Amino acid sequence: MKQKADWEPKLAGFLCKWCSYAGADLAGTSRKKYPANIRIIKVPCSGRVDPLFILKALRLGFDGVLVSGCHPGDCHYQTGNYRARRRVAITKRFLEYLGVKPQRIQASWVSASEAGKFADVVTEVTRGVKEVGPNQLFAERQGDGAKTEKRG
Amino acid sequence: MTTTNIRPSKFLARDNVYLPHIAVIENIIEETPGIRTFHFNFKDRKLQKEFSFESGQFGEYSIFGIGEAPFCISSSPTRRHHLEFTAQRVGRVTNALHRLGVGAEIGFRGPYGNSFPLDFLKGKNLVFVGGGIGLAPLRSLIWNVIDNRDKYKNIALVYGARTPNDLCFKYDLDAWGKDKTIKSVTTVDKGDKSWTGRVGVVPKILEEVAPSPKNAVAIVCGPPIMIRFTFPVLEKLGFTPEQMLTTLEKRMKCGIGKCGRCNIGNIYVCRDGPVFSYQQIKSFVSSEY
Amino acid sequence: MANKKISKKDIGKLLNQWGQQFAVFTPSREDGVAKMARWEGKDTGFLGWYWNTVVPPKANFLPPMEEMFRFQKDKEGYRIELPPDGGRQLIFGIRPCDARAMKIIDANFKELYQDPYYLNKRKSALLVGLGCTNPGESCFCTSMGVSPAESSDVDLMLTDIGDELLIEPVSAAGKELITKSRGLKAANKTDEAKAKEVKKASYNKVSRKLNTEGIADRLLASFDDQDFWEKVAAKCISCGICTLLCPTCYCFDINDELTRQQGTRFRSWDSCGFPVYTKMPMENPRAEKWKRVRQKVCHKYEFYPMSLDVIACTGCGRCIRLCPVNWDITQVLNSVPAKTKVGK
Amino acid sequence: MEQRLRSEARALLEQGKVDWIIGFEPGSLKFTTTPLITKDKNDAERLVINPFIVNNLANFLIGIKGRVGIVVKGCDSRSVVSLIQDNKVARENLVILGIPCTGVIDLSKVEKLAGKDRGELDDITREGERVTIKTDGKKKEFPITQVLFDHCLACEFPTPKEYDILLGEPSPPLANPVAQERIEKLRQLAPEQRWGFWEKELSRCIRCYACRNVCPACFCQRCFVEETEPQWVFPAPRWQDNLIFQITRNIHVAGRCTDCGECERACPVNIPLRSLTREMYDIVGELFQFKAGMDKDATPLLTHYEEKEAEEFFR
Repeated sequence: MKQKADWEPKLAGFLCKWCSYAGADLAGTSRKKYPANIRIIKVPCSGRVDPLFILKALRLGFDGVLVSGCHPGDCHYQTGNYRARRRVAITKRFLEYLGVKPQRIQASWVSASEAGKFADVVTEVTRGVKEVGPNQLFAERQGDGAKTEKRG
Repeated sequence: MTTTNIRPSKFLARDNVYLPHIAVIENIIEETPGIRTFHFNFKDRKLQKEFSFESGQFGEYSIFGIGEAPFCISSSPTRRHHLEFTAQRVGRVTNALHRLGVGAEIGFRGPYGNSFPLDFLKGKNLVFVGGGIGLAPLRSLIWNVIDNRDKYKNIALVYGARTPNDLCFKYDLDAWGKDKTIKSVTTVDKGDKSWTGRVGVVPKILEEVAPSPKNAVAIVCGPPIMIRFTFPVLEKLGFTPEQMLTTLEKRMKCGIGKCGRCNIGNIYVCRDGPVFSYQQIKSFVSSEY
Repeated sequence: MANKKISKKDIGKLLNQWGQQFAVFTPSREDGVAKMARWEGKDTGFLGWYWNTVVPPKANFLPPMEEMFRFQKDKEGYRIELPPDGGRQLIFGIRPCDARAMKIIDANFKELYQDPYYLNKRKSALLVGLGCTNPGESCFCTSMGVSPAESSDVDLMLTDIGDELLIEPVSAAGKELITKSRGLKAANKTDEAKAKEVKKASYNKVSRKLNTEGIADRLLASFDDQDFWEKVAAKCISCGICTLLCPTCYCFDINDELTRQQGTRFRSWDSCGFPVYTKMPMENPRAEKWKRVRQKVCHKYEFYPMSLDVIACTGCGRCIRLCPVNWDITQVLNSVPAKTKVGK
Repeated sequence: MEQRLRSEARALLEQGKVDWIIGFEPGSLKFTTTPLITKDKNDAERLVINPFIVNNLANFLIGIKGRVGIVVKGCDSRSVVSLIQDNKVARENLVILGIPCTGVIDLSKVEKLAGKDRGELDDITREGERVTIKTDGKKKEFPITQVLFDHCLACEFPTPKEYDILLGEPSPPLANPVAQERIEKLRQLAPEQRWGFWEKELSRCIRCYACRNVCPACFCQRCFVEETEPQWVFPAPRWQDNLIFQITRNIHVAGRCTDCGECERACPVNIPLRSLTREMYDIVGELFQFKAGMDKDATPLLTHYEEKEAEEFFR
């Protein structure tokens, strides 16, 4: 499958409503520039992000996934982000082993006041996903199975 | 098990028994917060005209992209302006169904299964016992009987739900309450401030109402727990197992006795039922009904 | 019609010939898993290793997942589109047990309503049987009225007589096929005698036995014997191996899928061993494992014969061989007590 | 060892110390054993210990009522410990009969060596580090490492971690690097090739769920694949959904999986599932120094955290 020149990646961003979501909001109101590639899904805590969310996003064709929560120690529910960290870590490592490119699964700590960091993160993640190209992971096989060059 | 009452549906789409006909929802009635009745007509006018069914039969309804689920046709074959079915919001398909509005298209296959044995009921006193949404199949038969009133003797109805808010078909209950030829009793498990009717579970109220078994047939439909407690009450009142009819609910997918899941012993509820006499149920190999 | 024969080294040529008219399937072993796969014109090695396929040939007629139709919505409303008809299949090397199994499930798909997906494939297909000369340890076909190297349920029956295969036409379609096939030699008396020997020897090799005498009655009598069924079910893990891979199990599920472009309705294999199989929103008549195990056993050996006059088992032995906990149907059925009905 | 097991099991039942014994008895096919779950003290005589005791019997602890005497190998004992960690069974309701394990024989490896189906073999005998395969009256000898399951070759803790009665002398770990070769090989591939590999393997899956049902770590009453609202995975065998099922299953059993290899053995279509489970086992070991089922008082992996860990995953 040939990549179109004007292709823009689509990212799913699971943002904690207590921090990163507010950070994104602030980035918007303070006119910080960041790529419009991210579709934001508000979650009550990064600990709410089930690895299935990440998989479902990839299955639906999102080119990358960002999970963003409060800095360690700042969780509104005390420990949600610590738990998220373990889950994200094993999910990311495991998917990389299966052949998902590391750029596709990203995580960050962004507080409500870090509008600049949010914009930087989205810019970085978008750039990374652009490098690895469109998500063809779950696309139907074209012809014989040997032609897998655009996957991963 | 008798299979005399079974005949295949005549209304196949393109000779493929699994293809649904397209139907349009024309009206939606909110029976209770979780139960709605849908009025529909086939998109194909010719089919709409020719379609026929009998009380007790069911259809497989498609919400395209979500799936199929079986519901009985809750309107009467004697009132053919449109067809009706009633569904409680309990799962994937019914959740999607409850999101649909008037004008939405659904799929319909059927009618499937056997039906209430009208010939057997003719000239008899009929005792309807219903609980919750279980009134839906009974309702088809009740209107059928009312529209052929002279062929049947006395009609009694004991209907109940958990609370006054859970009563379905209140408009029908009102109409039947006004009909002098019907003895209609409505009850709730738990009343509220405005409830002035009876309070108590259906089997208990049925025992109090104590319909006579003489030349009578009881037709029971409701949640399994109600059915299980109602049969013994009827037996106590003197009804024989042949005088008790019910319609069973099972998980069905194909609706035509192929996919296997509604199998009990050598019958498939979708194909050989859903209407059974208690006599038949007692002869089932399994008590898994 | 007289019998024919063909040299084993010419089988490839024969399959290529048939391949012009049919989609030919032969046993194939991919990563150690034998199944019927599309003949690709080369490998006839299966004649050497083939015991039986892990995935039964029912998969050619009732695929593990199959499109029923697709639908699209436009301003006129929903439009339903049927998938294109597949070509005619020729299944080469089907074992007599599996051929019988096809006949058994035909009954289900024909009864009352015709199942178009299954029957269209089935009616247009030819089955070329290959006698089993080396029945496995888990096979008990002879107890189920199947002979490992003889079959009346195929179109052609092949028997290994050394360097050659004897070809016996069984059905009219089979006769027609060999009339039209090139490169077949006429079989002589010696070949036929040899084949007879092979068939007899194969029959006698099947050592596992299942006592089917009065089996339906015994099951009926023990139906409510919960202790017995709980004991039988104790080690079952409720997986779907013995049902999904059973050549006579036909249960299926129906599900819709929606993508942005269109929707599709699929049907796929399902198993009465799964708790969700019968689960309704409010209750589940077979939530307990022993009830599901009982259903599986009784459906095959009691209910199916009650309605369709045939036991839904051909003794292929897959369920025994593949079971992760060695749950053995022959042991279970041989232990069903013959006592009077309890309770009810 | 077998005799001792029988007498211990009989005594436990006779003295009323347990209601159930879960062990192995001879199977109905050659070179097989089958789980024996019994209340009858006379059944104790049927118990066996041999190189074919494949099942992880911890799987049968879920849902059983009463006190249980359970026969475990090293890996199984860790599954039991893991179930205790998850409050699925109570330690005081168990009498653990530990087998110091020396590895279990993989019949598919034997078949490959012998060039014959298991049913056609006359005998398979193990003596120490050698195995003898007898067929057609001839004997062939091989080093035991050629016929043991991969997960046995990789085993670090063949002696049960937790037991009440140990039925022999502790056995040394095999930890044979051969067992990791296939995972190493996969790691060497480019991401696209790895994904292609799993696409191909999972295309065979028929969704029998034997991998899940045979797994003691998969104890959910209702599995996510059966959820319909929302429907996470399409309930039919298609490689995309099969793969999501396997990925999620592995995430769910992370920190519970003891590399017992039962999923791979149970798979009727030979999907190399252990190449998934073992990788996850190694990931949690590397990232969180966590090994499943080592200590019954430990907190389960995903309900625990350290303040400083895995920081490299977050920007």
